[in-house]
Amino acid sequence: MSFVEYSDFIQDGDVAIVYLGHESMMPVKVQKGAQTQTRYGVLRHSTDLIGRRYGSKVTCSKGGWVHVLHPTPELWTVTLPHRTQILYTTDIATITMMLELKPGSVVCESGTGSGSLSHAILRTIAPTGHLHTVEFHQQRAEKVAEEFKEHRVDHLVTVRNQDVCKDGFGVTGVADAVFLDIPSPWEAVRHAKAAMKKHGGRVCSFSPCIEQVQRTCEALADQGFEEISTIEVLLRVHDVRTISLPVPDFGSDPSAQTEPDAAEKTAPASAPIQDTVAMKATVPPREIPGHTGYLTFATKPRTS
Amino acid sequence: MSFVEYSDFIQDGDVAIVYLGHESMMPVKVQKGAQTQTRYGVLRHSTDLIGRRYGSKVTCSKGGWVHVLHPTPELWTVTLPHRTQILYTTDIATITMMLELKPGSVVCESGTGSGSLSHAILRTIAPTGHLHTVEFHQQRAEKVAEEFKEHRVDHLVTVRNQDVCKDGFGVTGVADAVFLDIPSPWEAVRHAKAAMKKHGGRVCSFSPCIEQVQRTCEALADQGFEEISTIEVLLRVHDVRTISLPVPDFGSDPSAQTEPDAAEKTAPASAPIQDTVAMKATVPPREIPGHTGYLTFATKPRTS
Amino acid sequence: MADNGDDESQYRIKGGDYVVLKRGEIFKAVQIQPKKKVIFEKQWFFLDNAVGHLYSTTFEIGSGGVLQLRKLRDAESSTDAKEAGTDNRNIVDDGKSQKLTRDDIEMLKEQGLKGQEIIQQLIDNSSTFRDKTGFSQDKYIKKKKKKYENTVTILKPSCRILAMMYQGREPGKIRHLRYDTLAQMLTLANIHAGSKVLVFDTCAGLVLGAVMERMGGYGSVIQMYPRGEPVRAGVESFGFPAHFRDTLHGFPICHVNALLAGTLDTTAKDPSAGRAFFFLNKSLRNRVKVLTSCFFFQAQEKKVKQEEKRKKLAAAAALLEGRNADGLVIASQYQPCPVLMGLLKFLSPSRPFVVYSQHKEPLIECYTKLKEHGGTVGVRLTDTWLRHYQVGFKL
Amino acid sequence: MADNGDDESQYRIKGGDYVVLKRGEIFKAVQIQPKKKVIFEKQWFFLDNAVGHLYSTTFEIGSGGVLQLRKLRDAESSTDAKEAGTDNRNIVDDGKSQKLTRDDIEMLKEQGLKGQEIIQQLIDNSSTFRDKTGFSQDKYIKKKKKKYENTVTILKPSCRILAMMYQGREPGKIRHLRYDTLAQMLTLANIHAGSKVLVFDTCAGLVLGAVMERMGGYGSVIQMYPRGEPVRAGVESFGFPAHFRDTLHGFPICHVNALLAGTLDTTAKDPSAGRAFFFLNKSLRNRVKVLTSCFFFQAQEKKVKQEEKRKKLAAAAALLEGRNADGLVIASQYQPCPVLMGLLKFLSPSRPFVVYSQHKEPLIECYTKLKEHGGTVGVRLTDTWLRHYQVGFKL
Repeated sequence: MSFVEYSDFIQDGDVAIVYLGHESMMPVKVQKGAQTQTRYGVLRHSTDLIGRRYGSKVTCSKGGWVHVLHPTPELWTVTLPHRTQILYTTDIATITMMLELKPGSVVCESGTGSGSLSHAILRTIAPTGHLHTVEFHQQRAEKVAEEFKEHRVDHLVTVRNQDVCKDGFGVTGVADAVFLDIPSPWEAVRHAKAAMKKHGGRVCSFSPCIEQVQRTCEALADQGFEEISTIEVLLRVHDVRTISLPVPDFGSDPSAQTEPDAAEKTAPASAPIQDTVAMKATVPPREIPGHTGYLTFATKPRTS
Repeated sequence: MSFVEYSDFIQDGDVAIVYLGHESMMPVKVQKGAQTQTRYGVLRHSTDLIGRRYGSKVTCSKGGWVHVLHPTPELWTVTLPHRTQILYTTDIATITMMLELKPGSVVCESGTGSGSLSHAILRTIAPTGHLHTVEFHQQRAEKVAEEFKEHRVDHLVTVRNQDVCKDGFGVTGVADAVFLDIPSPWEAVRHAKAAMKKHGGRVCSFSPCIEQVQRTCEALADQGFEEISTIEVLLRVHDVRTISLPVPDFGSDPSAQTEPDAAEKTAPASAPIQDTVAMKATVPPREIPGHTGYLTFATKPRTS
Repeated sequence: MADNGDDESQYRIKGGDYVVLKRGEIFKAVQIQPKKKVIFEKQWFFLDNAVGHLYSTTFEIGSGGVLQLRKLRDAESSTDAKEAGTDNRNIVDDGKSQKLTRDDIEMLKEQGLKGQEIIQQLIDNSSTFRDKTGFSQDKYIKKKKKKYENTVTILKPSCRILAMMYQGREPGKIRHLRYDTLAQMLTLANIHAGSKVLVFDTCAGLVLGAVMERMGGYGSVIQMYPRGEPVRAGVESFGFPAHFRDTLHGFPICHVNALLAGTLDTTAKDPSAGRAFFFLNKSLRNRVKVLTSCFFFQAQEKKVKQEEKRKKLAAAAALLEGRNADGLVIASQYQPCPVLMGLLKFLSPSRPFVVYSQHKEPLIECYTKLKEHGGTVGVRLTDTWLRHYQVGFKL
Repeated sequence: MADNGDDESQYRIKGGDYVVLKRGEIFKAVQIQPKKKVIFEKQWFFLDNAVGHLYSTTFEIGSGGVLQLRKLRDAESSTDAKEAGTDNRNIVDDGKSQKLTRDDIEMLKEQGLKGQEIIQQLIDNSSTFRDKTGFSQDKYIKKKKKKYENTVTILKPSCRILAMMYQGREPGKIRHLRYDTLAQMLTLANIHAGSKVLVFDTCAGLVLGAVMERMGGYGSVIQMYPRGEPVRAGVESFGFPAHFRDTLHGFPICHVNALLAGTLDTTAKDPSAGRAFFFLNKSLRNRVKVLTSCFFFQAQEKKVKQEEKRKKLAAAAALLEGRNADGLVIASQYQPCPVLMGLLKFLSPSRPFVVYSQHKEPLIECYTKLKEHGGTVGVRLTDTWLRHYQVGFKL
């Protein structure tokens, strides 16, 4: 297992995703002899996990069963331990395409946060790209570096613990793309520019408030970035259900000629039968999906 | 006919809406002896319109037919002559509810523009409310006053041709609600406050750009307005169609045992028949519905 | 047109008024009743002290659930001038930054400290607050405020407020009808004073109330209701003046076919037996007596009320008989297609109608049927998308 | 890791390159061919002069359709310092404010004036421009610019650009797949280098190309295609290096059942007759000869090509036989349920798949079937909502 390469079988040292049920998953570090407690009982790693195929249905001690899934950046995003607000897959997918990431891309990112986006970037730029990620919070930088190792993607990433607004990304003229998720992205725009290739590239800044977006757009324009564009992407999940709709009873229709007996049968007068029709429908999200942030994209043109 | 009261029959002097087809309508001033040219031929007012019931299907000279509808503010919004950008029904409906308009409300509005919102306000505040509408463009102010007369709502409205930012609404302490659709709403906020009842009321400002919204929000907060909230409402029209989906052909299934004759019938080998399934579906709007503007609402608290 | 005479009485809270309690974004509709304990946001209090005050006044909940006028101060700026860090880099989220324990906080509450004061205590005892950025500080205060503040604002009800209240508190009761959708419906149905509007509302009566508000007591509203009694809880909450009631009529839809056939007998003693009566009348005359006498026993004690009901039904039937309604609004969990096709017959030509369903799929069916059936123009299936924007946070 | 050696050659436009033309928000994919007339936005020109220049260069279209390097100047600020009115109150829209007639403008064009110069002429001859507000002036310039400017920028193709191009130019060809949706699909299917991905794409090959871009020439992509030849126009436009082709395989879905049954004969001379052959082989042996000889005549002249095709089919079949694909992406106008159920069999356990349809209704069917069928977890029906924000307009 690695976050950039599939394996068929679970091995000692892997990180596996235990799927307990709809929207209920947990990551498990697979270790010989170890045990993991789930709501369906204990999972014994040596017997229940190691050597089995990813995707297997595994019976826990209490008789309940779980599925053990191969990790992906997307499963990691929904199961990772939060140390900060994180980016979710809807935004990540958009960022990946709009930054034109692909195998071989060199990317700079700050802040690393809980590493949700970092894993997705690494998946896309492997096996020949590199991620330079800058996190000013020391504890977080150390933790995420440890996770990169466990997920076997550490050869693709350099974690720096510094202040991107003051110290930049620690590299110059190498990046195809830069991503900013910091409180004052406008202070890092010149560093983003410096980190990028002479030929140019793409930059993205994520901010929850429109005021941050405005200052960032100004800084981007000042630094000569082009095609500055701000978007927001919201996800709607449609829950598929069988709905049951009562049918109105307008009373019997006197214009419809019926035999006395037939009428007696179809309308027993005292307790009208409540008819319903069933159909498949999607239940729209109860709330309009929540705002996460605005994504501002821009292109760095060629500089001499 | 009036824009605030239904009639059953078309009369001389009415404004009727001629419905030619889906999203194709035109307003017609009904006049004895007059004629209106449509793509289906001529409509003779005296014989084809006057005295007939609203909703009638009328045959034009070329043999095509149209429906003649009673005017409503909503039909007016989609047929009125544009002299400016106008507000559409989605925003108008939201404004009407969020300003808490109802019969008897006194409302101030600026600019009047082409009168799209004004008609909807008048419909809702009749028969006992009043609209004070301020338009700085003289030609427009005159034109809209003329239309109010034709639509028999002029007793409910006062049109003023002045600069709302400089001269205000021309009334003090009377309004339950104020609506602003001007380039610099923040300059009119103090006038809005002055026009409103001592007890308080609701205000709305419409602006296409977020920068305008910010300055307006600042001005509203400075003037002591409360519950300041900015929203945007977008309409999606779902086109209902019968769609036809081709069914994939994976080749015959050798595991399914068939008689030679039956096989020959169902699969004539050379030209595989393309099977399709049909179902009712809605075609989502091709483009994400367009941004019209942001609606900023606020409450004026009691002032002494 | 001027605010002459300053008739303040309409703005004052009176005993018996239907009002809406508000805290932050939370609303609750209640009636002002003497010594009636009200529970709102896990706190209980009495509304007696609110009587005589102006609507939109904010009160603090004192000990013993007594409302007191909130001291005038700007709630937003009351927390002492903040000292803010430039970023959150040094903040380690170890759960140890707050020195006050839960027990400490409970003690402060028992000492009678107000929400505002408790929040200040929390700030003073937070080891990280000063290091947080201004943005994080604001977020912190807002969060704590929500938890510890004990104020309540009393509002005059309106369609806007009640629609937002239902959406937040009991969306299931109003079939998940959002307020932006309700706004569209009222406008697209051209609801206005002086018209005759049919309403089929199983959304707690919210839609019915909204229609009545827009009609301002002019014209007539006929609630077409399925089985049993019409649902009108939502209408109560609007606190309409008494005369609005005269414009509201009810008609049980199980009589619709009889009415259309001209065989509805509103002289029947018990209109709720109308359907059975009519039906049996035609085809099972020998069973009629049994059934009507059966109904009769129940009806004895309610004779006066029944007579009133009969009159009301007759009045509603008279309004419907002309089949000349000006508007039709349907909002329910019922299959929309038959409801619409059944009630459309009562609408005048060239009049708008609007049908709401929580689900798109049954409306596709409805749309298709309308197109097949003919006789309507401008039919559209739409939804709206409402976005809130947080604007004005200064960096 | 550093940008060593400054290998500029990869950034230079070469003859034969697939490129994307851009003006404003309009894109068009073309190949650079000598003396080939290209039509873009109602103008024709030749791309020959672009060869050797760097990608992302903007050219002006000169007389005779010759591209010239645009003089360096800031396009945005090039219109003379504007004098703006404070509002539009004095502007009467009588259609008489522009003194230049259409003929005048045509004459200016013939005199060889550039777009920028024509716009300046229009401004100079507008009686109302100076009275317009800054906002209105900007709008005016933008509108005129769109109409009269004759520049074109040449871009290196990418998934982002091609997805936006198709969405704008030919949405029907890509089954109205929006770029934000494509972005979700590529991520949710965990497309990455080194994996084996099945693609069922009747969206002009755009999805196939996007998958290939994300795989960077590592691993294998098997295009599962219905009847006839696979659609790959979109793939061409990506202008992938030649070795990417080695990772792309095609397999006609009409062979799927045979493959699953182990009866697919890839040694047949003509694989496009494979289905008929196999089928008849089992049940109608007497007709086989007629049919195969019929195919044979056609096949004669294409013998070499057919042999190549046969080998390719065999290679694709070999990849599929293990039923161990790492990803499955379906994007087509076909009924998604049978396509998915048919191709799901080739996926390894614990691997993601994604199905796109323009319509929600067929996906409801698909979702329901998957739930009934079992064997999948985490199935969700979603769509995304993309909003653009105009930010940064200074008041």
